[in-house]
Parts: sequence; structure tokens; C-alpha cells
Amino acid sequence: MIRDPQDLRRYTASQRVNHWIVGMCFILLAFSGLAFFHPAFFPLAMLFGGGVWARILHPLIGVAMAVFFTLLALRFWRLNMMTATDLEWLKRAREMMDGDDHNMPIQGKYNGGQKALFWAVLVCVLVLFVSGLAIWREYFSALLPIGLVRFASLLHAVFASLMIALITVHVYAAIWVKGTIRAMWYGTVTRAWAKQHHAAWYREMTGRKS
Amino acid sequence: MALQSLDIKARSATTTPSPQIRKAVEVAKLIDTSICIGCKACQVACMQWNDLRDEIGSNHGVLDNPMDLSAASWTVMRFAEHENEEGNLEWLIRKDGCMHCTDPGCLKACPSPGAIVQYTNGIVDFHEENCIGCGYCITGCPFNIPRISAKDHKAYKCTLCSDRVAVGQAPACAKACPTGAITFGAKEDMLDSAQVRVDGLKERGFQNAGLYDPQGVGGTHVMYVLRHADRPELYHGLPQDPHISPMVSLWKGVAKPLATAAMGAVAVGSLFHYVMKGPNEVSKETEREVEKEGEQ
Amino acid sequence: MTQHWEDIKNADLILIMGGNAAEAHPCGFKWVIEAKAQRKAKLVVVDPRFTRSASVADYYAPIRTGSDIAFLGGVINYLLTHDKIQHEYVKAYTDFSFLVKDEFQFADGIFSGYNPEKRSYDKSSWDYQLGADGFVKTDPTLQNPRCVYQLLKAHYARYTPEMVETVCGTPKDKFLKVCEMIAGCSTPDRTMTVMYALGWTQHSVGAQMIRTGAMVQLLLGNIGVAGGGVNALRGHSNIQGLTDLGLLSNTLPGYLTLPGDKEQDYAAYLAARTQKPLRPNQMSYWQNYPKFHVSLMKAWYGDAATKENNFCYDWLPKIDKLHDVLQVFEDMGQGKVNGYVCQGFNPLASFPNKAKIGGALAKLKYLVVIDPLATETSEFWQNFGPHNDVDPAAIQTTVFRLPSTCFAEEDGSIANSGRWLQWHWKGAEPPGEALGDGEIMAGLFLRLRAMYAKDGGAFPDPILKLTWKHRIPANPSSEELAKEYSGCALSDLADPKDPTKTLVKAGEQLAGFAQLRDDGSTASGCWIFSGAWTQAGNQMARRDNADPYGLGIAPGWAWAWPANRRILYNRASSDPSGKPWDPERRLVFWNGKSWGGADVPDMRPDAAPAENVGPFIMNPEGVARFFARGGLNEGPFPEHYEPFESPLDANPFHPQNPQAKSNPAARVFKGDMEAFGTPKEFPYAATTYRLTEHFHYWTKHVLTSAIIQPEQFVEIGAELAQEKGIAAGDRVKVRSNRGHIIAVAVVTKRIKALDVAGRKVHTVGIPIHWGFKGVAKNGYLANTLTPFVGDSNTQTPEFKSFLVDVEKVKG
Amino acid sequence: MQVTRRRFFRVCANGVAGSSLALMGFSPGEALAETRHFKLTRSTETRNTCPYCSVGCGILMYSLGDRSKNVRSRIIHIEGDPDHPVNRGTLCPKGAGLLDFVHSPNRLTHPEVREPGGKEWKRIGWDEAFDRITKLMKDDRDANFIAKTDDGLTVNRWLTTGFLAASASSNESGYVTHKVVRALGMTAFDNQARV
Repeated sequence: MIRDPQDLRRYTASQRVNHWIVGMCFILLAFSGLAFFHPAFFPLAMLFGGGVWARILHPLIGVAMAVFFTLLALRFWRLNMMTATDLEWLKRAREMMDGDDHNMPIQGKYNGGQKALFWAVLVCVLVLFVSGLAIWREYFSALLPIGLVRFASLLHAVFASLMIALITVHVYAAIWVKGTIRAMWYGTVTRAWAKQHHAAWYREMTGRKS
Repeated sequence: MALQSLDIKARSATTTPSPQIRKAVEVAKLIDTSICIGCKACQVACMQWNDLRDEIGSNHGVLDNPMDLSAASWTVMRFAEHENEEGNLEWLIRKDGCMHCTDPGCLKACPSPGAIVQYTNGIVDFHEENCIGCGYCITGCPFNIPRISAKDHKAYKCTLCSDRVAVGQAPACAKACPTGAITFGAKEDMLDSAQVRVDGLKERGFQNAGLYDPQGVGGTHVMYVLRHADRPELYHGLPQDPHISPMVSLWKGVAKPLATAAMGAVAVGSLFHYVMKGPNEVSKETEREVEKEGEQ
Repeated sequence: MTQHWEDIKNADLILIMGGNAAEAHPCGFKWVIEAKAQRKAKLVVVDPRFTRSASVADYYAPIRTGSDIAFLGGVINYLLTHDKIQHEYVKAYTDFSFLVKDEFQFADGIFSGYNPEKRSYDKSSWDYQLGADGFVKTDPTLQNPRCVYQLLKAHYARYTPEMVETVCGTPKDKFLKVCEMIAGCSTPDRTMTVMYALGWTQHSVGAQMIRTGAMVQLLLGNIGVAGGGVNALRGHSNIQGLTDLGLLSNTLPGYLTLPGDKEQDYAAYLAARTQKPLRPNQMSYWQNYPKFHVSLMKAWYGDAATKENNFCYDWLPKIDKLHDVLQVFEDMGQGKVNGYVCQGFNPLASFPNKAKIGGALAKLKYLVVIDPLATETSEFWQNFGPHNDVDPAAIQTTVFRLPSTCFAEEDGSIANSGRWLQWHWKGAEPPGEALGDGEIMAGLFLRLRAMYAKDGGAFPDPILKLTWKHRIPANPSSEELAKEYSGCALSDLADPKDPTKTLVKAGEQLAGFAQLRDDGSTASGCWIFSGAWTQAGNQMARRDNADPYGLGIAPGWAWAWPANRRILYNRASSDPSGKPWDPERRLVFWNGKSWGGADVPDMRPDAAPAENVGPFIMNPEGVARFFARGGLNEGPFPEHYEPFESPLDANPFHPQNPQAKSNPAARVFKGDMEAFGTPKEFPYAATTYRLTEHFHYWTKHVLTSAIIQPEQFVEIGAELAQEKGIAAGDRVKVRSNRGHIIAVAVVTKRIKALDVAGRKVHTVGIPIHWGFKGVAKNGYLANTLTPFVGDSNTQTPEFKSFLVDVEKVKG
Repeated sequence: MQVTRRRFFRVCANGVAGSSLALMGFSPGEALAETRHFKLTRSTETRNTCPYCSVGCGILMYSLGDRSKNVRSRIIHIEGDPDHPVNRGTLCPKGAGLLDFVHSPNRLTHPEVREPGGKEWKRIGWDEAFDRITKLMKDDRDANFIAKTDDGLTVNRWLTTGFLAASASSNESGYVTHKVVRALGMTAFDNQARV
């Protein structure tokens, strides 16, 4: 549904579907994972039908997430290549956080923060996937030395926490920067939004120089 | 909830303390490997009492059978042929099974509330109905004891016959042991009789005889008398200084509050950021610019 | 056992040789551990394998299988030459001073009187010199060269440590260390106990091995004392009881014996067994034989047994020769046997040379198997591939299989090794239609009796007149039968001391065998069990475990034969004056008026020490014998002979005399001599044995045992394995001249190659327990390999020493 | 501050508790944890003796039910008799597994016969079994019984049928077996003591 013909298309439907599959996987994984991680979160397992179901589903969802995240990464990795501008942006990120984006360098489709987050999440998913296999008792753990399994358990917990934090930032950024979430809901952003936050991309999309 | 026949000292994945007031006598099983003949009566007594029947396996060129602990074999005899310094053969036979650590790695690692409990008498028990089958207990155990069943994906191990101990009976293996290599009683008494046995072995020329009650796990409620306490690894790889792996300690210890706090901090920080800085909206100026552009 | 299990805790040294108590009798073995813990006792194990017993021993010495007489003879020599014997004991309680006939000789491995054609001895020269008074001549100074002591010393002088090393392969230093430890028990305050089992009995010289062990114990003064003795650790739960009850080809209950063909006269039969004392004042308890025998016949034939008909003496079968199992299967193979009944017995698995046994069974017209379990024997006709490769169509035997109850489903008593008769109670109904053994016997007997009553037939009298006074004839109760063997008075018994008094009223149970009479007024089906069920009730069911003297004797627990005596020959635990040798272990002693103490004295209670009544009351000499007289078939002194399949070409003691290579008196059937293998073709010594996880051929039917030891294996020393390229877990083929088995190889350091007579001898260990029926993995019957020859006295097969070859199975 | 491992654990434990507190009651209800109930509580105890080796260990057999009329007893557990002077409650691996002997799948449950040349068992009743066996025995005995030898000696023996007795059966079974076997005149008679 086109709301305003002037809006700019930021994501295709298939990109959005891919993102939300990954997103749902993440939420399920985070909830079930937290249930195993800290007793305070164990009741989250009830969302899955209890601890046993949580234990059965978590690694399966994990594999699904790895697959869909890979697709997502294949779609977006080029766009997330760091440039000098991005580094400059990252240096000034604090100003941005303080609500002053006047001095921020002109950004393309993604700013330095988004790109950094992309790579960070990619690393997290990779580590979580590999370590997750190692601690998947049903199929793999018995084949590995116990020291490795223990290391993988720790790694999995640490990277999962890290990833939850990163995604929290990701979500918050989307909430904080008004007009962002709709890009993932129905694919378009307003021209003003684009110009404000991603001026280079705005120019690219509109063919304008300024 | 009914009052248990044994009071619980610690329960897996539970953050509040269990009732602590009643004091129970701490129990222990003492296994004197120097008089163990490896007859496997303990294995059978265990199967009989706990209604376990493992698969009928094969011979693998050794007397050990079943070859390893399993969900249906909670104890196995481990045989090792050792030629000592004088060139004489010693047949070192050890009954393997849960050590019932004072600081149990399995319980520490277990994410499911009440799947692993430690009674005040020292017994560490698995409650399969609460087990979710994740296998973290295996990861946590310094002695490689728990096994997940391929049938029901529950973890099993020696219960020290908690059902027998609860009614004042000794574990089935200890009762059956023909030579008295396994004895059972209050841990304090077991330490005393261990001392007598160690002294006896020293008299017979085993200068390095000693008790295996590893302090790295806070001591155990299954202890060994060893002729070669200086080299426990001779006994089919009994660990020299077992303790909960630092990985596990970090994972199920400090990482838990730190990571929870960090995640919470990020969430709360975000909230406060929003409250303090407000939303990042498109500036009126940009809006006007874009409008202008649109008009062109 | 001369002792009982708990008594082992009183020992200072335990010698396990020819047995593996830890493995085969773990719960009895606990008393060894107890002796170690409480008395600081030492355990010595001498065995071809480093066994589970050895694993907890203080000292282990290896020995070549079948060479135990050489080893123990060496010990005797050591004790005599180092003067480590208990002088007072041997002088007073043994035949040391007795003079032996001049005709008795020993030359190059053969005793006087040998007939090589018959492979047997004329034993007339193997006896004492008798004086004009009918008593044995003695020389208390022990100087006479014909006294037993001097002959013994001369006989074993050849058994030097060097010879022991040569014959047994036991390194000299290890042998001497064992000697030294044993010698430490020659003082009155230290005792050794000897524990043996099939590792001594299952040899062609088995009985002599045991005798040699007993001789060592006599030299140390260790028979009849607490913590001493020679202890046969018997295999089955009631093998003691069935032996006591005489269920053997040549015996009757209570070690009475069947008459031979020549013994047509009852009086002569009794006289030959009613031995007059050979020394003054001796009890010679077999003088009471007529009482025991008459009481037996009254128990069996009741009113039909009268003085006039010699108490039915002629109704007993007389024997032309020993019809032991080897003889019977030899005859069966020749088609001379038509029917066979196996009650709880699995001969196809248990007897040597499975091919021969199976072939013999196939010649039967009918076979009846009574068993709780599906045995191999009951399916000998069925093809089980390589494990039993037969053609059922070619086997014309009718086989009946009758289900019987097991222990849990019946009441009754069984006798353990310590001669305790213990009563047990039924806990549940048997499965399906299974019946008790007694009920099955009744079913057969009552039908036979009815047929003989109706149709007549060959000699029906003993069948028609057999006492069968059971309230339910088809199901004789254990209580009734126990009362019958224990015995009762048939008429009022007058008190011999005061004939006006009645000791026992007619119909009442007897208090013990001392009340038996030879006039037909008493009945007792087994005199040594007399007193098991008295007027006071079932003594075997008693359960008082109090141990008032702390010597491990619980006189109120069950009932032990004879007369509830727990340690045999216990008079010998005190010195000739009646004072305990060791004040710490006061077993039986003279209190000034009578004998008493922790145990029931094995002595006439009022026999004052001054009377010099010897403690070995069953011997007419009253003392123990180093010189066996005619008691055994190979000679009065044990001599080492090689197993019939030996890795050596000659007996190292008699290298020039082929007659003396193996037991010269052993019976070998035609064809079996040829079936012996030679070391050239079968270079390795082999021995069969049991594992602690299993019980004979039963527990392969038992799930828990199958789980803890599931599959057939053989044990091979690391050195031999390396030579043959065998790794642990490989499948190997073990071949003897009689067949082969295929099993998994357990490669172990616990079996070492031994240097014997200048050559290296490897031993292959063959656990028995597998077969083609069971829940464990099917395997070969180990007795496929074993030779068909037995001990010349007992005919117990030589399962412990034979020859094999081993090779890895390819692929 | 010296941080020992133990102290470190304690700090961690406090941290866990603290972090949970921070989560304000978002904590699971305590799961029921109870030992397995003692399975023999009201079973029936019967004393017996181990039927394997000659140590003669005392055993206690526990069976289902209280022997009331409508309950079929079944042995559900066997362990050592602590009163027994020799085994004092202990059992070896065989004795400890006696239950699996009593309930072995290879227990025989009914009489069977395998006919000459046959390949399988045929179930028969006890009467048929007894009748057929005793007929065979009588025919053999009548045909081959030796009352006198050729040289006129009375021997009254029957050599053509033999008997092996079970040394695991009771004295009473053994005694009655001996009586019957000798009354029939058999001498080919042994038990496991021979081997």
C-alpha cells in the first residue's frame, strides 16, 4: 500500500519478511535462552510449553535463525562496508546521542553505527551458531572434549547477552529515531526522514545534488 | 508441597534459599579400592534396586562391562592393570559413579528449577520429572558422571539410593558389597574408618596410601581409599584435583548477574536516554526543505 | 570345609591356592578381608593367573597349572628342612611315629604294587607294621627309618626350591617367600587357613593336591584349630548336602558305601567298615557303622527291613565298578545306556569333550531333563549353527523336558560349605505348571509303583516296599522328608546307662546319631544329619546369630552336621593336656571334668586328656595321616605327575620313566588317550575357570549377569598376544585336539609366561559360562575343548590343565 | 583483598541472588523435589538361601502383596539378609541378581516332549509326561535289570538308565531322589560333586 507517492522505498517485501523472520527467531531464542541462563527467567520457558519444549525448540530455532540471518547478511553485507565517513560518524556518535546531528557526516543508506551493529550482530550469530552446536547435547556435545563444551557454553552465554544488548540498542534506535520503524513495517520512509538521517542515500534515491 | 523425607539444602536454578534450620547428619560412602575385588555386585545391586537394565553389550577385550556409565548404568567398575616400581602387577579396580560433591557442578549448571537437588545429608539427587534434558549437568560435572538417556532425554546418575537413605537404609551397593570395600555411614565416621584403613595400608608398605575426598569440590560424599593417593589417575583416570571448571563457574556464576545487569542497563539506559534526550525526529527545517524540493 | 566361613577371620595367614575365593565365593571371602583388617593377617595367592583374589593379596606367586603338588611338596620339604613344624602337634596328633611295612617302596615315580596293564596298584604294602597286640608299631623317637616322619622327609627331599622352579615355573625367590610366610604359622599361636576349590579338584591328581595341602596344614598344627583347616569351597549351594546324602554312584547317605559284587554277606559288609582301633583307647567312630546302616535301611524300607532279611541288604544295588559320569558317558557312547534323567544338571555343558557327550546323548532312547531353565542338554538335538552343529533328524532320542521350581518357590534346607543345614521358605508360586523336584520324583515313583503292583516286573520288592508315608503321597513335604532323614525311634529306646528309663519314646524324633541303634529300633535316612529335626523341632530353621565366644561361631544359627559341630577335629585346638594352644582362640578345651568351649567338642565329652584319645576320631588310629595307607589310588604320599595334556615331554621328577609322566593310576578309556593333544601341535597350556559375574551355565539366563559380562572371551597373556599378533578385542580361535571355540580375546598382564623345565610356557585362560541358550550372547561350550580323563579317586575331570593352540580369526 | 576461589564463588552466588532481587519477584515457584518412595514398604518378606555357591548366603525376598486370597504373590526384590552370620546382608553379583533368575525369560513353564528326529518341542500335560516316562523306565528296567551276575552273585542293579541329581536342590529333594533311585536299583547316579 503506497501511503504517499513521494515516500522512498527503503526495503522490499522480501527483505522485510527476511528481517522479521530473523527478528522472531531472535525473540524466541532470547526468551528460551534466557530461561536456561538465569533462574529468574526460567518462567519464560512456559511460553514454549515448558522447559523440555524450550530445550527442544531453542537449538532448532537457532538453526533457523542462522539460515535466515545468512540470507539477510547476503542481501546487506555490501551496504554495510565501512567507509572513512562511517568512522568519522562513529567518532561523533556521542554528539548524535546527545541529540545534536548537525555535525554528523553525511550518511548513505546506513550510518556508521548501523554498520557497526550489523557486523557485531553477524559476529554474534556466527559465534552463537558454532558454540550452540557444540552445546547441543542431543547431537554434538558427546563428540567433543568436555573442555570445549564448557568453553562453548560460556561463549554462548556471553555472546547471547551481548547480542541481546545489541538488539536492544537496535530496537531502541528504531524507536528513538522517529519514522524509522515503518521502513521495516511497510518498506518506505518519508523523504524528510531520509534527507535528515541518510542524506547521501536520499540524494541517490532522488537524484538530487543537495 | 509435602515435607520431604530428606531436607533440601540446595536446589538447581533456584535463587532463594531452601529451608535451612533442620540439621541432618551428613552421610558418605567410603570405597576402599584396596579391598575391592571388582566383582560388580554393586553394579547388579544398583540395577536391582533402581529397576535399571542396560542393554546387553559385547566384550571389548577387557573385563569392564558395561563399558561406560549410561542412563541405565549408574555405576561401573573400572579395571586398570598397573605394574609398580618393583615390577609387580597391581590390579587397580575402581567403582565409578557419582561422587556427590559438596559443591556439585551439575547442580550449579542445571537451568531447570528442582531438577537437581542437594539434600542436607549431602546427597545430590536428580529429579528426572523436572529435567529438561539440556545436558548442562554433564558440562558442569568435574567427574564426567551424568548421562542423558537416548530414550527420554532425561539425565540420570547415582542417587546414593536417596530413597533408601531417607528411611534409614544404606545404598544398595554398599549393602551388597561382599568384601566391605563399600561402607556407608555418617561422613564423620567414614573419615575415621578411612584413617584406619589408610594406616593399615601404610603398615603393609603402601606409603602413599590416602583418602580421596577432593577439596576442590568442597569434599565429596563418595570417597575413595587409594593405595596410590598421590597418583589417582592410575585408577582409570580419577582426576588429580577435580573442581568445577572455571568456564562453568564463570558461565553459571559471575556471568549471570553481570550479563543480566548489562542487558538490564542497556534497556534501562535506552529508556532514560529517551526520557532525557527525547525522540530523534525529523527537523522542521528538513521537512520544509523536502517540501520545497517537492514543489519544484 | 573342616571349618566354616566366618572362622576364616581367625586366621593369621590365608593361602588361596587351587581356588579363587574372591571371584567364586565373594561373600565368604569377606572373612579373609576381615582377618586382614582385624588380625593383620596376610593373604597369599598362588595361581596361574593374577586373579581377583590376587588383586587384594599381600603376596602373589605364579604357578603352572597342574603343578601344585610340586609346589606344596616343596613347601613340605622347606618346613621339614627348616624345622618349621609344630612338634608337639605332629607328635601327638599325627602318624609321624608310626612304622610302615618294609614292603612299601617308591622308585622313580612309582609306588610298590603297580600293575601297568591295569593302570592300578595292589595297595597291600601301603600299610603300617602291626604289633602282636593288633596295634600299630611306633617309634616315638622318630629315628626309625621306616617311621612315617623319616619316609616323608625322604620322599619330599627331592622337592627342592630349584625343582619347584623347574616344574612350576614359580621363580625361586617367590616360592621361598611363600614358604617363609607359611613357616611363620608353625607356632601354636599363629594359624594358616587354606582355601581351595576346583583349581585343585579338577586335575587327574586332584585328590592328591588337596592331600598335600592338608599335609602342610598338619605340619603346622593347623587342623582342628580356629582359623586353620583345609577348606573346600564347594561350587553349588547344596553340593555339600547332596554329597552328604550320598547321591553318588558308589555311596549311601552319610558317607556309607554301596557294597561291591563280592560283598554278598551282610555281616562281612559291615565288618569291613567297622574298623577296630589301631591304637589303644581310640574312638574309631566308624565302629558305629552298623547302627548308621541299619537305621538307614529302616528309614527306607520300614517294617520290610528286618534282622532276618539283613534289613533288606540285598535290595541295595551292588557295584561292579565305579559308575561315575565319565564311565556312564563312555558306556552311553557305546550304546549300553538307554535312558538318562538330568535333574537340574546340564551334562552337555558340564562334562568334558562336548562332542563325545553330545554323541553319547544321541544314542539314548530317552532323555528326561528336569530343570527350571532351558538347558543346552535339553536341546542337544537342536542345531545352533557353529555352537551346536548337529542334525536333528538324525537324532532318535525322545527328550522330555519337565519344568521344576527354583529356590524361591519351595521350602527346604540346603547345606553350605561349612556343613550348615539352613532352612528356607517359599516366597511365591512357580511360573506356569512347574513342580518341585520332590513332587516330580513322587510323580514318577508313584506311577512306577502302581505299574509294578499291577503288572509285576523285575525285582519289584524295593519299589513296592519303599517307605512313602506322606500325607499327600504325590507331594511329599520337605518337613516330612527332613524328619525322616533326621530320624526317629521306632520303639521305645531304653537309656543304656539306666535301662529302667526310656530315652526316646517310639515315634519321637531322635536327638542325634548317638541314639541310633543297630537292632532296627531306630530309623534315620542320613545319620550325619541326625539331630537336624529333633523333638524340639526344626533345628535347621534356627536364627540366633549370637557369637558368645567371639570366634565367629553362632551355634544357634541353623544346624551343622555332625551334631551341630562347626569345626571338625576341634579337640586338636588344645594341646594333649587339654589346654588351648592359643589362649586367644579357645575353641574346645578340657575343664577338668569334660570337654567344652565355643564349639561342640569333636571328642567323647568325658575322655580325659590322660586317656590319650586322639582328635581324629573317624580314623582307627585316632590321629591324622601323612601316610594315606590305601586311602587313595595313586599312593600313600602325593607325588607330582604331569597333567595328561602337558606342555612337557616328561615329568621333570622322573624324566626317564614314561610310566610316571602322568597319574599312573588314572583311568583312561580307549580312544581318549588318542584324543590327547601333544605340545607340538597344541603348544599352550590352558585352564578353564569361572568368573565372578556368572554362575556356571545358569546365569547366562539371568539378565543382570548378562549385562555385566555379556559375551564369551578368553584371556591371553600380553606376551603371547604379541607373538600371535592378537590385540584386545580381536576374535580368536582356540583349538584343542577335541574341537575349537571362537571368542573375544582379552589381552592381559595378569597371565604371564612361565619358564618351565627350560621352556617358556604360555597359559590361555578359558572362562566357561557361555552356551547356546540364554539371554547373554550365545557362545561355545568351553568343554568342547577339555579332555575326557579324571582323577583316579573321584573321576573328577581334568578341566584345569590341557593343551590348546590359539590363532586370530581373520576378517 | 585476597580473593580465594571459595570467596569468589560466594561473591558470585550473592550476585545471583542480588540480580534476582533486582528482577522483583519474577522468580519461579519452587518445584516439588522428593525422594523416590521406599518401594518395599508394605511388601511381604520371606527368608531364603542363595541357590548359587556354597557360601549359603541368607537372602530376603520381597513379594508383592500380603498373601491375601485375591493377590498373586510375585517376588519383586531380593537382597541380603543382614542377620545371616556369613554374608551379613551382602551379596555377590550373582546373588544380587537372583530376581532375574527367578523371572528369567528362559524359565520352563510346562512339560514338553521332543519326539525322535523332531525339530521342535511339543507341549504336553504332566500326566502324559509321567505316563510316558515311567513306561519307558519300566520297560528298560524290566528288560535290563541284573538280579544276579553270571557267576551267581546277587547284585540287583539297573545299569541301562542313569540319573544325575541337582546339587542345587534341597536336601529333602535330594533325599527323596536318592531313595527312589536306589530303590529302582540304579548305580549310574551322580550329582555335580563329581565334577
